[in-house]
Amino acid sequence: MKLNDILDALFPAGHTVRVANQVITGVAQTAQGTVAVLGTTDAAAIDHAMALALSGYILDTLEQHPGRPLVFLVDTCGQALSRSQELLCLNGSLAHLAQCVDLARRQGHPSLSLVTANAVSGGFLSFGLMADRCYALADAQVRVMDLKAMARVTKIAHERLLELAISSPIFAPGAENYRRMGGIEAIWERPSAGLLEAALGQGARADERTEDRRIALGAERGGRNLAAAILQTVDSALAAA
Amino acid sequence: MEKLNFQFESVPALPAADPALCGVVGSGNLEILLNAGDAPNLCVVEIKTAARGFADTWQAVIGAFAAAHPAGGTRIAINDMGATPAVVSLRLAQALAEYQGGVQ
Amino acid sequence: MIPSLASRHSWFEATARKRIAGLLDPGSFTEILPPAASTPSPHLAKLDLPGAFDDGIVIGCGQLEKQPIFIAAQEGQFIGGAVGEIHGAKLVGLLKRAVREKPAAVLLLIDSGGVRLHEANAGLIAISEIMRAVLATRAAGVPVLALIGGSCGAFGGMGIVAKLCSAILISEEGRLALSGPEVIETVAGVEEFDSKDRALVWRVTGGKHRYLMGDCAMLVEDDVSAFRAAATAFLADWQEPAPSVGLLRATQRQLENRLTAYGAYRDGLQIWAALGVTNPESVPLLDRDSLVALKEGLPT
Amino acid sequence: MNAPLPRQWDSLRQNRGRRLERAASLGLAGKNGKEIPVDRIIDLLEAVIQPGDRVCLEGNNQKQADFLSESLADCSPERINHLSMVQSVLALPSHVDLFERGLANRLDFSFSGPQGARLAKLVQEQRIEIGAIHTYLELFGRYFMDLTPNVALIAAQAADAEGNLYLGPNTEDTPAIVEATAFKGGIVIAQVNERLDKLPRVDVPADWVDFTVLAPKPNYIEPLFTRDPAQITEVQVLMAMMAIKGIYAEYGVTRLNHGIGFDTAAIELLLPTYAADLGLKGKICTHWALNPHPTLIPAIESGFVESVHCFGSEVGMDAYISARSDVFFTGADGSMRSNRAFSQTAGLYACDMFIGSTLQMDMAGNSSTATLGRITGFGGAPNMGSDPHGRRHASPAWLKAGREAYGPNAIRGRKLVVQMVETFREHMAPVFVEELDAWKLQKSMGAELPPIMIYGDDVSHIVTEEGIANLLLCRSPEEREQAIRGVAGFTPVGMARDKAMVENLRDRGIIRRPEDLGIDPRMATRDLLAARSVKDLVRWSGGLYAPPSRFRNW
Repeated sequence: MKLNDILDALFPAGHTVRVANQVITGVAQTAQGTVAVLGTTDAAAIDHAMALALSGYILDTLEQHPGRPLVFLVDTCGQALSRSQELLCLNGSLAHLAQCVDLARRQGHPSLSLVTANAVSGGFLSFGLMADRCYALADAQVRVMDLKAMARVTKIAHERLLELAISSPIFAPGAENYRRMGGIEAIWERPSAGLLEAALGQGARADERTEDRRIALGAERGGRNLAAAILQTVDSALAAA
Repeated sequence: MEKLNFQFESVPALPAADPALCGVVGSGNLEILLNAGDAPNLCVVEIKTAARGFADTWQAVIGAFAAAHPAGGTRIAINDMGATPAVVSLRLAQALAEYQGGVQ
Repeated sequence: MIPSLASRHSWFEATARKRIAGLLDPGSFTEILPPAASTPSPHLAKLDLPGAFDDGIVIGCGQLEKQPIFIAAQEGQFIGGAVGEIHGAKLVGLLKRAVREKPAAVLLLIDSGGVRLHEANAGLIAISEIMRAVLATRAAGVPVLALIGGSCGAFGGMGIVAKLCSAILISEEGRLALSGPEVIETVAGVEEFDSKDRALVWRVTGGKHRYLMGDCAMLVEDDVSAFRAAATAFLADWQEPAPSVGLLRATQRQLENRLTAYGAYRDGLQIWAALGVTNPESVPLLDRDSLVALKEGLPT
Repeated sequence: MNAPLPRQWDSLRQNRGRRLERAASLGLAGKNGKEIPVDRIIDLLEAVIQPGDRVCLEGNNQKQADFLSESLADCSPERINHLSMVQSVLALPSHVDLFERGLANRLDFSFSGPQGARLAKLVQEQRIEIGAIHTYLELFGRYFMDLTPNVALIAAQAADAEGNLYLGPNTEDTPAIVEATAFKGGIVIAQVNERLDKLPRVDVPADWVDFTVLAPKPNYIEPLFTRDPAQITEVQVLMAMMAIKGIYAEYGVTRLNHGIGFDTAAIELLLPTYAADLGLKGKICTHWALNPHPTLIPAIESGFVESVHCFGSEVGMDAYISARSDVFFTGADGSMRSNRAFSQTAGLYACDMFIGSTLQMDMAGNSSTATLGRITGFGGAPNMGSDPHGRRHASPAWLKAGREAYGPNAIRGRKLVVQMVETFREHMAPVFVEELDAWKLQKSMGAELPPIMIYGDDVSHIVTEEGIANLLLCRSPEEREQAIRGVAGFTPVGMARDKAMVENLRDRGIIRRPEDLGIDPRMATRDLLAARSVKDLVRWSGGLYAPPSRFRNW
């Protein structure tokens, strides 16, 4: 699906968005008022410049439009793979971006992200998964690594991984697996203004925004059962510094 | 992975309050967790190992350990990533010594 | 023999448990979820792999120079210190507790390649949870320090987590980056990054480079007691700032300037020369003290 | 009766003259410094090498005449074929290419390393005929007997305008090769890394050299003797403690050679710590035939070591060696002079002990590094790991071993030949076996002998994590077998031991366990190592040691 079609479907009331170097920045109109729209497109491999463009736009919004909701559109194949990027500490720029999204939350900007096509590892971590809630379109690809590459790295046969992928959501690519594990709030059949407005409305509850509920959600949905119990045990363990 | 269970008769170890852990699960290494067991003359062992087909070797290595050391009244849990018998024997000795507070 | 060499206790070589034991005040550490109370990851068992009782991370409470401290140490020898479901949840749980109990600091002894592929989805989500939890802890006024100097360094998601901490203390042996050189080599070719050229790997990702560039606050000798001294010294001078747009603006400007100035370079040698180091080739062989002195003498 | 035809007594010289004329007719007279343009090297080789020639291609476990090897492999098989190669090592892909491309069909060598599998395949396809797998000294010896090269292709560091050669610290095999070739009508061609007006020293005089060519890049040198202390295990530390206390101290071993590997590296790194604590400084390990192992630096710096003569150099050690000229053999120019033939001779005759590792050992103590599907060979271990019956000078270690082996009235001593192995290698492959793979390999190679590295009757001691077996004290083949089984741990052959007999051997001190030596295995930690990383070695060297990039983590 083309970016403009997605934008038209999400924001029928209008949007002014600019795409430069695969980075989306702009605003759109919704029932809740003006929202900032930002993200990446065409399976961007996030590099320093992209991360800084996004974080700069977030900081502008924080300074100029207190409280304005942030809507992230996620289409990233991960991080840029190059020596010059690593030389300047790419993880640092991604961390800076994540920190800006986090600060927005603390300063009362509701945020949500929508995976429109691809969401992979570092790129996904730096903003998509930092939003209050993350949604994904039904045909979106969400993963850390494809199974063939995973087979190579883990030295487990590809066939065996394919077989296990059916019964276990724990490592196999797919938005639905992430939903069951609490990482993705919900899957949308298609981009829809109604779903977006409902999601933005939900985001108004402040307590839910500051509290990361994904572990509890993963347990409720039966996709991630161990983490919640661990969290509980750690919380109640008798230990004092 | 293969799961193995053994038990050996052994002279009772000095009972200890705390379990002891030795080693790390890494290539050619293993971790050994030594807990207090139920029967004072038995050393009960549960092994999970990445290397299949060495049950006889495990039995011999731990049997020799239980014969040479007071390891009765213990429960030993092992997670192994292909440690050689030399490493296994060394870790067992280290774990038992730590369990008994340095006494071998 | 050289006594200083005999008595060193290498951080690089030590296990997670030995690092904690040497870092905190003797006998002060209490482990949360100790091995005897834990079960190895069932996800690994499904893939026919033995797990570790602690799932490759030791967490708990203790004291550093009598100050109450929360601490977590990843075990690099166990599947590259990678983050799986249990591993991640232990770290998230510790950080959540820190928000409530407000110890003097949380120390993260990072030694990790990032997400554990065997439980990749859980690992990725867990890293995201750790990222938010680190920032929540800092927002609660509790400093979070990353200590990096293990054989796996801090890569992938844990590289991002490290950069979210209040500060990073790193040894020369430590590495900090996003993608591992092997991954870049596999995807982009050996000409882009020869992962077997270890001197190059360290010039791009190693502790000295990160320290010279200001990505890490302190460069520490590869020694457990040196890390202890560094963490103590850092915390004595540190007041955790409240998160603010002003701080992030300053970082934004700094990162943008840096990208403009050095974005085209491909080797630490080029950047060090541009930073004003007169003899960049000598940097990899300088000892820790000389390098710190060199940085202090650089034009700013 | 017809008078016999007059025999021509200088055919080699005349033949040599014709080869040089052929080269000259192509404009390859090698006038200035005997220099040949690099782009004419194939013309030169095709002019001076004849079908059926015996060609020595220099190369060993470190220095390689790699450019000449690649150039020879690029020659036309129509012009050059049926070559009989004599070379220490078959290590480079181009070495095997010679046979695959039909230039050569016979090989006499010492060992093959990484090309072992390709070599085995060629042998099975009968595309290569192996004369023999030699030890270094044997092969060098045959250069002067029946395997004298017609053409030698060698590697040198530098040539001057006259064609004199400087070989640098990695002198290695060159003197032996050049001497044999140049004085028996052969042709010597050298690839050089640089041309200098004035050489630091002359290692090969110009009139022993016919042609020099400036190689496009410096000849490859493998950092073969660099062992990262970070990879030494606790079990290796334990075995090193046993070796030091149970053998080095017991016999007062002062003159020795160490094989390559982490087992012996552990011993080197325990000298300044564990051995020093035992009061052994000055009493053991003073004189060595050894490559400059970086792991020996702490022992040298601690004053354990008086002298080291080297087979070759080691990458990154040159500045350190130059600065320690009391210890190493160095020229007036300051750089080291190595010489494999002389160091091997020292290892064979002048050492009291050899200690090394192996991949397999049988119940007679025969050991081999040959495994199925790979032809590897031996290098120098069999020379050093054998008891030379020609030795006549005495030393305390040699005499003590001789009395243990032959009784109190022995008329000769005995070299200590020690094999040090963990009972299992990685992936749980047992080192101790009923039958060596070498026997199967012999069949598949159609060889006359199995490739045994060290013969059992040369072995004096075996060290494993389970203990030390002193084979000198065994009085029958049965005792020997049980002594070996008695330290073979939990390998199948170890578990098949006769327990009563093993206990008897232990009572007699033939088998000694760690506790018999007063060693607690739990004390065997890496903390005992004088250096635990390559960086520690750099520190010990005062910054003089410059490890290759791949060994650095800084």
